[in-house]
Amino acid sequence: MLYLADTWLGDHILSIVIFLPIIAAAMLFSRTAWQPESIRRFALGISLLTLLFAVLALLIYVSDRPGIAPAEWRLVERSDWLVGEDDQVPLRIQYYVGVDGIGLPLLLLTALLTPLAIWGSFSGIQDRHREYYALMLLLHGAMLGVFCARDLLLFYVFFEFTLIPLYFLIGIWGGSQRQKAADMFFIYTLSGSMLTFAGVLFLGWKASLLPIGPDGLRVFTFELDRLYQLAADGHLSLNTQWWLFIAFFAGFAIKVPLFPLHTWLPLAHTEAPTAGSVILAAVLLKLGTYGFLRLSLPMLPEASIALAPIIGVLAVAGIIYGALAAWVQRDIKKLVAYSSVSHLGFCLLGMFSLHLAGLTGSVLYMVNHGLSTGALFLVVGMIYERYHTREMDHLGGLARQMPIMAFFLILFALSSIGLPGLNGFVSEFLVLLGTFNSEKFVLPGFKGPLGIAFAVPAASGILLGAIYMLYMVGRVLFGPVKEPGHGFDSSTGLTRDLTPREIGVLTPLAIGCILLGVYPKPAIEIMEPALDRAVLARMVPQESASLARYDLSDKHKQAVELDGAYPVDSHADASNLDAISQSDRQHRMPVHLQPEIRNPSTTRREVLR
Amino acid sequence: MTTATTLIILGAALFGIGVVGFLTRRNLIIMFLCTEVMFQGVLINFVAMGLARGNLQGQVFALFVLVIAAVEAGLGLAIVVMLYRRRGTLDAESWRGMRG
Amino acid sequence: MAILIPLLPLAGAALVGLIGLRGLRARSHWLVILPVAASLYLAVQLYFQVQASTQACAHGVRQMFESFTIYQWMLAGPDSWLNVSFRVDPLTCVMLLTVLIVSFLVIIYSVGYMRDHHGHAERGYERFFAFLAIFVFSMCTLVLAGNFLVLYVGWELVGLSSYLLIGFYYQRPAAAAAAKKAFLVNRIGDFGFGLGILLIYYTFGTLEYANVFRMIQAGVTVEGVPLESARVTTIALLLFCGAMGKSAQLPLHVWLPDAMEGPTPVSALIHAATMVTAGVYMVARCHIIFAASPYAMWIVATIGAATALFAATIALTQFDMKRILAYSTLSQLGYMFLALGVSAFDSAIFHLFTHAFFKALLFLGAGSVMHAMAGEIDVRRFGGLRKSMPITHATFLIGGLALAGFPFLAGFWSKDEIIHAAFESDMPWLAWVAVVTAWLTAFYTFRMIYMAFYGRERLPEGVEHAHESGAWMSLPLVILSIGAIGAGYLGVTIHRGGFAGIFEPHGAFHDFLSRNFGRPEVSHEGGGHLLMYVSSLIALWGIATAWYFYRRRPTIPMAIALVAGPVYRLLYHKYYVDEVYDRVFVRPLRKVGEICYDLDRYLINGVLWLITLVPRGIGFGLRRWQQGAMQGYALGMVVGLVVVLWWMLMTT
Amino acid sequence: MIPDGMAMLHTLIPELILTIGGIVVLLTSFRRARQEDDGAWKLALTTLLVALWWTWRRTTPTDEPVATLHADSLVFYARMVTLCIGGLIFLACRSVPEPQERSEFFSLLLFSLAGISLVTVANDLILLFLALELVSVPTYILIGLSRRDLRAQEATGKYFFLGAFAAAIMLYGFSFLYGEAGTTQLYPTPDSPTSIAAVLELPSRAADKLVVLGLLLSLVGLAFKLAAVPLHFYVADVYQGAASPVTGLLGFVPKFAGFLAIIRLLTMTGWSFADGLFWLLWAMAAATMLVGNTLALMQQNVKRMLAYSSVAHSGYMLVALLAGPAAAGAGATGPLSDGISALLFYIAVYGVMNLGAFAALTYFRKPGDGEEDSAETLDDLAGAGRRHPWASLALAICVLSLMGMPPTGGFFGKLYVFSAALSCSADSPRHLAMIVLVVFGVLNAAIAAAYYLRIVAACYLRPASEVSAVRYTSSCGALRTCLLICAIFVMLVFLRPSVLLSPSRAAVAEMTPAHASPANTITIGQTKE
Repeated sequence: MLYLADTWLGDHILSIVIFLPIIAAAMLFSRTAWQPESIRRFALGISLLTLLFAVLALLIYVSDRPGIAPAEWRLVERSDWLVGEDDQVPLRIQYYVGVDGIGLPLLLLTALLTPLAIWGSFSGIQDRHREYYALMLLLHGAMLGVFCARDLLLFYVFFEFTLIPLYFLIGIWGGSQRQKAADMFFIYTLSGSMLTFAGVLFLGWKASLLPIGPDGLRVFTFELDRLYQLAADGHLSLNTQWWLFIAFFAGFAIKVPLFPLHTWLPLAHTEAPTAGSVILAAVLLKLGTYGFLRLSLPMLPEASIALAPIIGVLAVAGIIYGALAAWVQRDIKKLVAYSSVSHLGFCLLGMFSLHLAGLTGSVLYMVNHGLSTGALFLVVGMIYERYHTREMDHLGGLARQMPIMAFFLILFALSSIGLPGLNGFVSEFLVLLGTFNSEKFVLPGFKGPLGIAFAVPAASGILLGAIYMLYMVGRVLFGPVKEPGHGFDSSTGLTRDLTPREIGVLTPLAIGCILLGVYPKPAIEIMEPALDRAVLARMVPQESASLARYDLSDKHKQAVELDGAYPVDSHADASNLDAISQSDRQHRMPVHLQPEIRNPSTTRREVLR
Repeated sequence: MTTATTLIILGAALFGIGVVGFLTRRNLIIMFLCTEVMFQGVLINFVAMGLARGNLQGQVFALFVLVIAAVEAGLGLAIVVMLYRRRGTLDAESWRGMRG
Repeated sequence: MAILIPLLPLAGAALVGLIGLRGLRARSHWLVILPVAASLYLAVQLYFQVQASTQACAHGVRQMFESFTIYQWMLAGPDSWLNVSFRVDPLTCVMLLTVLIVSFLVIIYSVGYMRDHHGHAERGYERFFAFLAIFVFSMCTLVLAGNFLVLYVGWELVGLSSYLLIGFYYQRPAAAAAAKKAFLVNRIGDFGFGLGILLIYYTFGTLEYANVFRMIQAGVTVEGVPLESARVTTIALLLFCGAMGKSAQLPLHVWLPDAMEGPTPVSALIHAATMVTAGVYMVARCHIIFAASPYAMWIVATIGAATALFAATIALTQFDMKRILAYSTLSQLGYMFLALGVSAFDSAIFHLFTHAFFKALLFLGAGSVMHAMAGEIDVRRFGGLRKSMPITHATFLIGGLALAGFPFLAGFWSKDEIIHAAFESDMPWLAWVAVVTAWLTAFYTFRMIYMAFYGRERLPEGVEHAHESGAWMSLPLVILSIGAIGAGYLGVTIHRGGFAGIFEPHGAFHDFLSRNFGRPEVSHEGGGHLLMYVSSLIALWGIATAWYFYRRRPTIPMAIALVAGPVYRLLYHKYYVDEVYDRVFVRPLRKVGEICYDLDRYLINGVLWLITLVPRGIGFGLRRWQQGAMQGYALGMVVGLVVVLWWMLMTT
Repeated sequence: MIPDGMAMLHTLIPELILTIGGIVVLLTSFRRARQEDDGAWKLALTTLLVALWWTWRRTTPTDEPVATLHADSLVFYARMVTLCIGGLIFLACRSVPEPQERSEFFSLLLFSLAGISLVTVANDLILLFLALELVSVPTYILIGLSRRDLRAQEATGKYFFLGAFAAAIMLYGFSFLYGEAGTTQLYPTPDSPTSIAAVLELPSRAADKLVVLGLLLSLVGLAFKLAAVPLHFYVADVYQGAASPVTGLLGFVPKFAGFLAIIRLLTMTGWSFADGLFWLLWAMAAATMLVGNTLALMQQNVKRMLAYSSVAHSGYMLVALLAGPAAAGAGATGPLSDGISALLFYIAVYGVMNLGAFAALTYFRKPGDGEEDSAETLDDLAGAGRRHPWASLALAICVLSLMGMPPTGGFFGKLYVFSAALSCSADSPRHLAMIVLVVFGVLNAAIAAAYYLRIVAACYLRPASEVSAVRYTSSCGALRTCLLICAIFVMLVFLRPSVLLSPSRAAVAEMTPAHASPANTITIGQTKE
């Protein structure tokens, strides 16, 4: 893989990942003569190819050249998009992509889920195949682009563009109220993101006022790293940050969706076709959380910290509110949709705890929610294709009719309610841990904005989540068999229980759920440096100790890793604290005692270069 | 009061009369004539200004305006004829087919 | 080696899931029996190792029972990982052995039980065994856990197994509802438990048992600040919330009786012998935390005692054999918490150990009866089975005697210890509660036995004749009854000499556990022996009363029920707790959910609608200017012009 | 000094080509036109291409002093954009006029386009006025020629009467400007330093009520051309009445001319607006955006909707205008801070996307009264996406571009306009006002999305019904080419914004916040007093 990294492929892998689906979509749209069968195969093939390249990107990422700090952007590719020659301030809007530990997991999630969503729609979509699969691929490319963008404008372009394909997906292939849902989705989210647009422009202009480099060159650019530096160098007053935060909040909070801006979501989910719901829940909502994480936090640190309690309150309210509202739904899909509101509350809570565990949990939550909720929507879609209803009143005892489906539904429901051993637990626990400990342990000299008061009500989500999920599982799977009058529909070649294709769609998700639940360490190890350096380090007013940690000698690092065992005798003399593990002491050690802290100024420059 | 001032006031009056006439009369021809009156008011204003400034550019401008007014008169009358043929009336209120 | 103990059953479950569904269906039990047997073997090996090191330790070798990390799991902070770690010490060993022995026997029993009279496997046979294997895995994880996080994992996973197994007959609405209830009530407890764990991390910066306990003993927090007692009490009470849920203590006891909707082997294994004792195990495991907070101890003891009495009174009036046993389980768990609350941790574990045998035995016996009665379990519908089911009768009787505290059987020793410890503590009134409960226990146990096994033979409709169960079922009964008789002797020291001095209520069992709990300075002087006599008498008195009521004068219970009508109804309806919960918690909460949804639809969407109304309203208003009249437009233009000019001339 | 007539004519060659070509085309109408004969169209288009070629060569000698004409880069930009979009208009309009009226129609179109170029060239009020009339008079007739039905005639009547009314207002303003300055020359030249700009430079005179009155009346009169509040009332009726391709033309030609004229006039004030003027323009911009969007929100007729949206787009462009040229605000020297350049960028993109939308409407035919007609209401478009995927795609691209969504040129238009507004007058108290205006603008863009989306929804989300227009399509190849070019251009501007950004920046490179530098404005033979 190291070899690959230096080839043409290594240099352009992200562009391939982003544009392969987009170009394929254009090709597909123009193939008017193709039969549905070949269209499906083409779309699936392209999305799988994209997945292949994404995995390749992962492999190159993890084996990237030595000497690059673990938090740096990698697989970087840049070229000029719009360059204006100007005497004083050159304009530079770039096509600038790259991934770091935050974007990569989400990139992979997107690359994994879209093929499954496409594969899963083989039987559900019986109309206008060409347009459908072309739009799916288009959406695919745009979503991948968001997670790769290193230029704020590029980010925004992809972010905004995702609205268009999804609008059509909901509006054309949706349920009975599809047009209303599509309109509401589009206008609601657009209204928010237009304000974000204003914020983006303002930041770009602010950056252009700022001389960079020794020669005092000013560049009008939306490059993220430059924009991060604005706040770091104190060019954004708290007041300005506030307003910018609100502008970003408008776009991202609606997308997330954060209570009370969530009402578009249940409608959009209910009306969207299965694949649309899957993509919406699994990836598109993450654009909002990713936006907060990538833009709001590091660019507007002071405002983020100042406003975090408000976000925390809204997130907690969303957790409880979403769960309670989910409980009273009759439509399974709506129930799952409200559960998303609840889950995404956790995600934001962890993020704004500004505790490393909370942040890690938050990013993991994005991935996990994508897997389990995406899968739940797929399962619901499979039920719907058979019975043409999602009303729990009309269904019951399906475990008898569809044991394999029941297995998957229970598995994903359990994953969703955070059963240990499945993925949901890890992220939920980390989020709660981070929130709980937000006030302490973040970094020396820095206290997180949340705390116990937020964690305790949020933890009730554990209980409430179980209530509505088990309620749904009980209604649908258990009890005497109850089917709608017309029985199950086999006209599209479906069997009573899941077909091998459908099992094939769900199995990767199930494996993902279990793997990330049992052994999330590789994922965490990819995320952690990025979260620490790209987000946390920028939040801290002074030089962060965490920057220094990466300079620990390998030997020392090994020691830290190996100290998992606690050779402690519970009967030994209680006052003897020596046996407490080294890592605990490490943890509590004041910054200035930690070994080999770099000169702060050089560190800062390197991070922000 | 100088001549120029008088003329300016006259121009303004003519302009005002044209505006009021345009707003109040419903006959298309009279409305059109009112725009002509407005043009004449402007024209007089140009002449008055030229007088005040002591150069001829105002008068030159006035001549151009006259020409344009003539062009508009031709065009306007053609349009009025067209409209009259269609509706058989010169009432401006009869042309309210599109609204909202 | 310890890792394999949970993993083997898990592998068995996975195998059943993968290949059991095809072909192997009726023989899929082997895929579970063999791994569990192997795990049992490993557990025994482990026991010997621990035993050896305990002795080594006793001889001054500083070799420890340590947690060992299996892998790093989650990132809790910069460079600090939460690990998956196990810990093997005497307490673990006791629990492991208890769990695995009972599991092993119950699984064997299930092979016979989960078949119809023709020996054909029931529907879902392989599923049942897979779930059992998952349970064994979860329970082993729970007891082997080396830190609170893994404990929580096991804790939740046993909850899941319980959910799956209670809901095994998912087509019965009652079973599905009971499964859901069990899981949710447990989650209420877990909510507290989870918060407790978070608070532990918050306070101590670690979740490893050893570090936490050490810091508590040292009285410092992770910042090096002295630990406040309020903090410890909070932690202890939050943890105890989890225990209340899992071990069905007041007021979270409601799920356990309903859980009897599951197959009887499940009730025996999970809801009597093992899973429900996890709470006891956890409090014992965290005894250092609890011991640091007298207030928490007081709560634990009080709730234990209250549950013991409360459940026993309900058991008096029930007719469903499994429910009677379920309330009895509640009651016995109450005893255990009582013991924990008065610092008799080893006694609690001892009672847990003996209780596992005789209660599993009773449940399996009830299952045997149920199997013979074609699923009928109401003791009013049958009776006099003594003749037709001799093995079941004999073993059930042994179990009943052990439960009732009949002298020299397992329950006698352990219960006696608890009562003794309670008398010794500073809350002796708890002991009186325990004594009363002991009497009630003997009474309702024999009420059930007399109704089911004695008297004229009665059979429910549709059952031609009662028949004894097959070898798969009988063998575990016999083995368990041996345990029910003999398990108690592990906890007593037998002296040669006069009767009064023969039995010393502190034996090998306690010695073994002393590595965990230390040696209590409880005196076992005369008071202890006196108590033995008293409690023997009480047990006999209870049995005799039952005999008198249900054998000699069967009209008396009726009369009492009539006389004490309201009280009887209160007991019969289990103090109306379910109803109260439904009215006080469930329905209001659901109402709140509906309000939330309505808020969504009407308030939030209404506000949005109002917002969209703004541009539409403006547009509507502006349309009045667009009437199509040329002169109207001209007027508009002039008005606009005048406004502009006026404003301009005003401002300049 | 003797005016060098030849040099003056040299400067005006593109306009001359257009007008002479127009006259020639007009003369061909004396030949009896046959049904299939569209020699007039070909001849007119050839004329246009020749003018384009000439402009592209950029042969105007700027070193020689000529007449009261501008020859700066803005002229070049205006000509190029006019001629390019004019070419697209020609493509769209090919089948619009009756066969016997083709010569008149296309020659008038050429005159109108020539008028736009002349507006920028003019350095004299008289010439400016004549140029503006040259733009508008042909458009009055074009509407009438485009269709035979009642609505077209009504539109002609309204447009003409109100246009004359507005022209009188504007002219009245001109007369005050002349009166105060004593000259009709706009900018000073080396030979004749007296100019209106020079007068406005004097603080004492700039505050003079009559000067302000003149400026205001001129601006308000020009607002009619922009379709800006408060002179926007006619827009929907006129747009609805004209045939769709002509409506597309109306969205661009008068607007462009109006904005060019306003740029020339406001440059005289030096872009350092007095408070009153600033707030006036501010309020005009805000009101124009709001009125256009909210009225469009109420429409079911796509043409009326697009008409009101045209008002709204004028509002966005007014925001850019308010931002002014790059150096207008202190510290605002960023590359995207140039309001005028943003305006020029925006209007070019707007012209194309608007024309594309109307071309798509023309493409879908429905049976009208007597003859078939282009699609007009939302119902007419129902199901178009399914029947005609490519045309609908082009329509969708244009509409999304109007909405300002990526990946279209409209996105960059909004980007440029709003960033210019944000970055102007950074340190002055007006900065906050500009930020508020931008926020107001983006909120308006969200409102706009609601109605634009209805067009897209009608095409794609609704099934074809009996009343849909989608059963027939226009057979005009030129129209299809126009549609194709519009859609591709809109996408191209997104992918390579510099194709338009660089010219629009170059167009204002010579514009300084003070007064046009003498080097660029060449005048000779100014009549001495």
